[in-house]
Amino acid sequence: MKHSCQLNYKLRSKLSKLTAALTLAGFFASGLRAADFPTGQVDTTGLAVTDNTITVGQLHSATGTMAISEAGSIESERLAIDQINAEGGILGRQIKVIVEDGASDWPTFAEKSKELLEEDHVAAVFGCWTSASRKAVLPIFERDDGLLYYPTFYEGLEQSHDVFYTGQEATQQIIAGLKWLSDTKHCKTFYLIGSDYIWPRTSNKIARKVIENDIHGRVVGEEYYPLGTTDFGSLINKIKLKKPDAIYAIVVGGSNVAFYKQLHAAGITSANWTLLTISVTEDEALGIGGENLTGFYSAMKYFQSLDNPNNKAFVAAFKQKYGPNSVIGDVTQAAYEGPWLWKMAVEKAHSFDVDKVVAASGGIEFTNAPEGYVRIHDVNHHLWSKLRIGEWQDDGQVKVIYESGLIEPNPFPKGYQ
Amino acid sequence: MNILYNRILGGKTGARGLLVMAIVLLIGIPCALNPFWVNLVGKYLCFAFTALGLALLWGRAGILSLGQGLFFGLGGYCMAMFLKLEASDPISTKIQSTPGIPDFMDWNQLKHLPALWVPFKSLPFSLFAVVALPTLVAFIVGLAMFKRRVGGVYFAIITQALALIFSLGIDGNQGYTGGRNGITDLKTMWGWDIRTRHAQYILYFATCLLLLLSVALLQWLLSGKMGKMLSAMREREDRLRFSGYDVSMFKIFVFCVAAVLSGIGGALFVLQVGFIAPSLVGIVPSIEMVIFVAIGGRASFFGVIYGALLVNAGKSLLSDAFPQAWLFCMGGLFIGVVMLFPNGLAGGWDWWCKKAWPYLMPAAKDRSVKQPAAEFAEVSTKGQNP
Amino acid sequence: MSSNTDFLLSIEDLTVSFDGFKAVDSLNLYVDRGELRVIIGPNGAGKTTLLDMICGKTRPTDGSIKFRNQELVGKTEYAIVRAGVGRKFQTPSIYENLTVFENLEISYPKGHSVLGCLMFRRTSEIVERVHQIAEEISLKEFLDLEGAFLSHGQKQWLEIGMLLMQEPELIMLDEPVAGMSTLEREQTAELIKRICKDRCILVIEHDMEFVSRIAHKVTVLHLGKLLAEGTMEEIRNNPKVIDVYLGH
Amino acid sequence: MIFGYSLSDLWSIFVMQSFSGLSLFSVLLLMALGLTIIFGQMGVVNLAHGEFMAMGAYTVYLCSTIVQRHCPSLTPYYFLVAIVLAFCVCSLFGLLVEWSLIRFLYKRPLDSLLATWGLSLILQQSFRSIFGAREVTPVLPNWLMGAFNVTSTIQLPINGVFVMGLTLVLTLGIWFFLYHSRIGLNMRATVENRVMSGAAGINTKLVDRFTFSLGCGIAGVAGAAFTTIGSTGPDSGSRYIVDSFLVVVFGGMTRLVGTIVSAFGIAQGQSIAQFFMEGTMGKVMILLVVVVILMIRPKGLFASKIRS
Repeated sequence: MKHSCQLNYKLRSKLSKLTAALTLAGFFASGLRAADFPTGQVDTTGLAVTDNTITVGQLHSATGTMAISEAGSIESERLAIDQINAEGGILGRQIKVIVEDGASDWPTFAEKSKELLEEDHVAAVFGCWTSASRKAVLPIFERDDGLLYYPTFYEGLEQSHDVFYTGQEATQQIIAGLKWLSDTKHCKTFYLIGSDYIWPRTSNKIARKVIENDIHGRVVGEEYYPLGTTDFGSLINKIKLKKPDAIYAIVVGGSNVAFYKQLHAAGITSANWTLLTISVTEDEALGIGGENLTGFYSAMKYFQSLDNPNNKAFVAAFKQKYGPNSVIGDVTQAAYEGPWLWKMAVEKAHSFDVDKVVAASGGIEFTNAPEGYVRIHDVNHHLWSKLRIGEWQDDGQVKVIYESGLIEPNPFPKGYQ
Repeated sequence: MNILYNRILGGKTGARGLLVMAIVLLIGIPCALNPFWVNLVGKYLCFAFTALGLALLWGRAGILSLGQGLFFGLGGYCMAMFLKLEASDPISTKIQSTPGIPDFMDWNQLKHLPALWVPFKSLPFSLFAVVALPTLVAFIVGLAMFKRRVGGVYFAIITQALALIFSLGIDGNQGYTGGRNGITDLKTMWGWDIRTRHAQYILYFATCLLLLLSVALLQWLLSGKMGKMLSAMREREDRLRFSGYDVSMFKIFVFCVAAVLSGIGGALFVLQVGFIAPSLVGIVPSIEMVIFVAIGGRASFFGVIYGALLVNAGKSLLSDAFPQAWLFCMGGLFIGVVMLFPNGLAGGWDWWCKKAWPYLMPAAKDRSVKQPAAEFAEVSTKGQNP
Repeated sequence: MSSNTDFLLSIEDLTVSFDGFKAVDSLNLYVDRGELRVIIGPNGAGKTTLLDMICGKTRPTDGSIKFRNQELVGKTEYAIVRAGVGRKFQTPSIYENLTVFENLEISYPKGHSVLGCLMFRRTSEIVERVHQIAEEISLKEFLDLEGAFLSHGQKQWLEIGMLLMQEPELIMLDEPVAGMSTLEREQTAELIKRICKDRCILVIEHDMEFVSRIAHKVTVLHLGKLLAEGTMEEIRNNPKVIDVYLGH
Repeated sequence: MIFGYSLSDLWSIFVMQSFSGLSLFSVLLLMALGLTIIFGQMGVVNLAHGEFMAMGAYTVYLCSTIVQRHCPSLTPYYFLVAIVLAFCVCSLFGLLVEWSLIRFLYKRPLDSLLATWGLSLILQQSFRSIFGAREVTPVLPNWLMGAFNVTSTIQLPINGVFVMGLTLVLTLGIWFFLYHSRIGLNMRATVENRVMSGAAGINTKLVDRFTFSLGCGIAGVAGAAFTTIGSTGPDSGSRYIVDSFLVVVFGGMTRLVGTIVSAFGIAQGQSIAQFFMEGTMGKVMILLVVVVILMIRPKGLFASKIRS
């Protein structure tokens, strides 16, 4: 069935080549009608495109341990897609979504991504959250020439023809934050703590270089705990013994709550300690409880409390769709950007073909982003974005107290590896 | 010839089972399903190797191991290390600060290939290790446990702890093992691209053939005295000991065979799926492997293979349609099979052949009395009780 | 520790304690070749524990057990069996899923290692021996029957037959006639007398009538200690024994 | 001055480190208590033990939510009631599970292990469907927060002290119950000799049911207590289970004192290892040591020698 469709597309493609070439040039990025973009022309690689619809995939964990973290991304991607559809879709086509569940299990992610690309021929996939799941699907996207929009801030050290990274890579999130600590809080000694997997480890490695080479400070301890650890007694004692100027924490998942609760109980509070984390968003704060975080700092590109019109509209739309109590964290916002960035690239390329979309993506600007303004890097598929430091309040929201300029993404930082 | 027929093919019923399975796997599935699903079935069949080992270990010898993921992982990692080294040639890794070593080592600031990895540059060594390493580990563990008569629940829990230690150990040494992400992005084996559709078909058929071969091998193992030995061991271990048998050596042997099968399954998994990660070797996958066996019928070699296929296919299909329902379904299956159908699918088939079919079709009675699925009937679970 | 003797089995100073409780207390016992010795005693006298120690199931706290002047203490069960000691358990312990033939075959002292087991072939020699033993234990007609379908008495015989397959020099029988009918008891007594010819047999039994029928010599245990030893007649008249058995 | 630290610094670290060891000890013991009772008394391996703990924790969360919504003034007091409630809920559910599932599997310990694993999957998914995938924390009374400032440098977290106290009370209670009460006597008699106890007029089925539900109830209390330390998610249970089992197996499975000693050993070992090493490797080390010891002494530290 699919094969015959493909032939049909090709035939039509030839017939309409001339007229299309003449009419395409004058179009703007809105109010596009499907009839002006014959299916055979916008899709030459057998994607699931019809005259009225375009199918994309969404691949997150709806079940399992990661479901808690990925729920926000699922919601915001849906929101973006619904908004795009309400505006008339992409190239006059409504977006249809095939939702797959990765079930927090990397092999399942691989299996489902294969299904999306080889069975469903989706034009783009919005999904993955953990590095491990991205690593598991990456070879499949590269082999089948799929297109993935990945929302999470992550360790960097990756750049693929088939992936766009809408979250920050490590240097964007780390360097400015540490410099801020050194400049305004005068911190010179640091204690680095992480959950034991690649993102915290790589991030801490970059942090160590920044601390030692750029701000001429000292790392007095570096520790990793298995994911899911709930006992941090020994660690807290070591911190008290070493008395660092700042604690730099990249603890994730279920450990997070235990970690901050125990810090609080052991008397490590913002009254006499400085703590900066790059792993606590508003989502996590909900579980940890504002009182355990008060006065600590998070370094992110986005906070729900950002004060700009784009964000106000976004937060309002999100709450309208998912209830007034829902919170929005950094990754949720980054996931929201995925479908929009894809839409802009497709409309620039006048095609859904992955190679053409990728080629058109470099330099695309998203001025309506909730975080303000982002631009896709000309080469490396990451986003130019700002870094903000937020101070946690009792209610689980932050007060933004620092904002950097636009930072160039640099997934393979020289001198920081 | 007769010996071949009776001992390797397992007599009439065994031969028939093998034939049916061969037709289903080698002809039925590749013809009926599209390449995507054939590849998926290939993946399921890798778990069937572990299930086969468990059928021997648990079904036939009465030893339940909740840590078979450990051996699956050992085999898988041996294979993956070779493939990763081949994928990390200096040209394709020139972007790294140390080209020529696997990417995750570079991220972890390793400057040289660790000594542990060096032998895995050789394919023959890696293939040898796929078999030898699980055997060695199973032998050591078995020696320590069975010689001291650790069994039953203790053995189950200690093997579970071993699987946990193994997956934690991999997690904690990511410079050497790839950590939580596992070893990914595997491309070629001796220059042969394992990712092409063509290669996946070849791997699928290789997996099927190896699996059928393993079944035949197990049938040969159990056709002679060994089969009676294991049945006797499950029932009256003490008696056997006082008949002059060193029972622990038999347990170690069976444990090693199960480990090797798991290891082979792991290696084939890596070839077909293209990566391995600690999440495939920990507690949860290990216990999932037990459910394949419980559902298939713990003592039946054919049953457990069908069990592995069905449960995995069910998981793939159900988790698409109702992501929330899968865990309910899995839990229900566990309880239902254990409580109501301790002999699983194979038990049901046996019941059908022995009772239902002759009852419904009196005319067929004469034939069916002679040919009940003896490989299912041979072992009942009543001997499981200590 | 102890000197070599002419006895087939010599037990000296044997003691075992469980958390301070001495189940067997410095026991000395000597058994000759060709002898049929019966051990009696009230419940808890340590009879079964004694057998457990001889066959290696329980490790003694102290003392020595010599079989053909070979120390058995510290050896594993299978090594003791291979040295020539066979044991029947209190409750019949046969492989119910296997046929009588297979039950006997598996007890044949060949193919006991993993490799041997895989290479094992059913030779005519083995078949002949199985038939001969089956004859002996009157189960010849039942060779193809699964163990589970045998009567209680037949199971007991089968287990004795399994011991005989091993050709042990010392056979230990724990209550061989428990639960048997009178007729079966008589048959069992004959069987035991027959097989006693070229080996030595230790029997634990409560049934005095049966004991007097088979015993060459009787040993009485009480609270883990040796109370008396002698012929059935001597034991019957021993005041200490009468006291123990009737005194309560 | 040693390594640049003053003696008083080192002293306070020593005190706090001992405290965190003790606090981990009480956590492990609390996890293992219910399991020991069920395993030691009945020989049933309850792999859903962790989920019973989660159930206790969710009970507290539910209480907290209700109190917050309807009468926030009760916040300081509700927690104690919630613990009792957690015990009741879990033991009732345990009763149900025993009646519908476990009692058929007493003679098949490996099968009961699998069935309870199945149960744990179902419970996990139920938690997820009812409470959502997000981890939750109840609003705790203020008196549970913060720390005792013993000296200016030594701070002992109140929640740790609370868990310790609860563990002590519970352990003493169980000990008293098992060794100085009529039901406890019946329970022990049933373990020793089921047939004899039955003959002596003990309703062994009832004893089993009671034992199982008691064990589950204790798991519920443990779960409730852990809400003061960490958060509760649908899969919290699976995080606890391996630790609990190692403690129980290491302790020899059947005796209370064995479980206590083994919890103490593992807790101190882990806490010291994690002080001197990195967290992950400390954990792996202690697991390895436990498994190696188990291979040398497979029946655990405190297996009683019995006449077979």
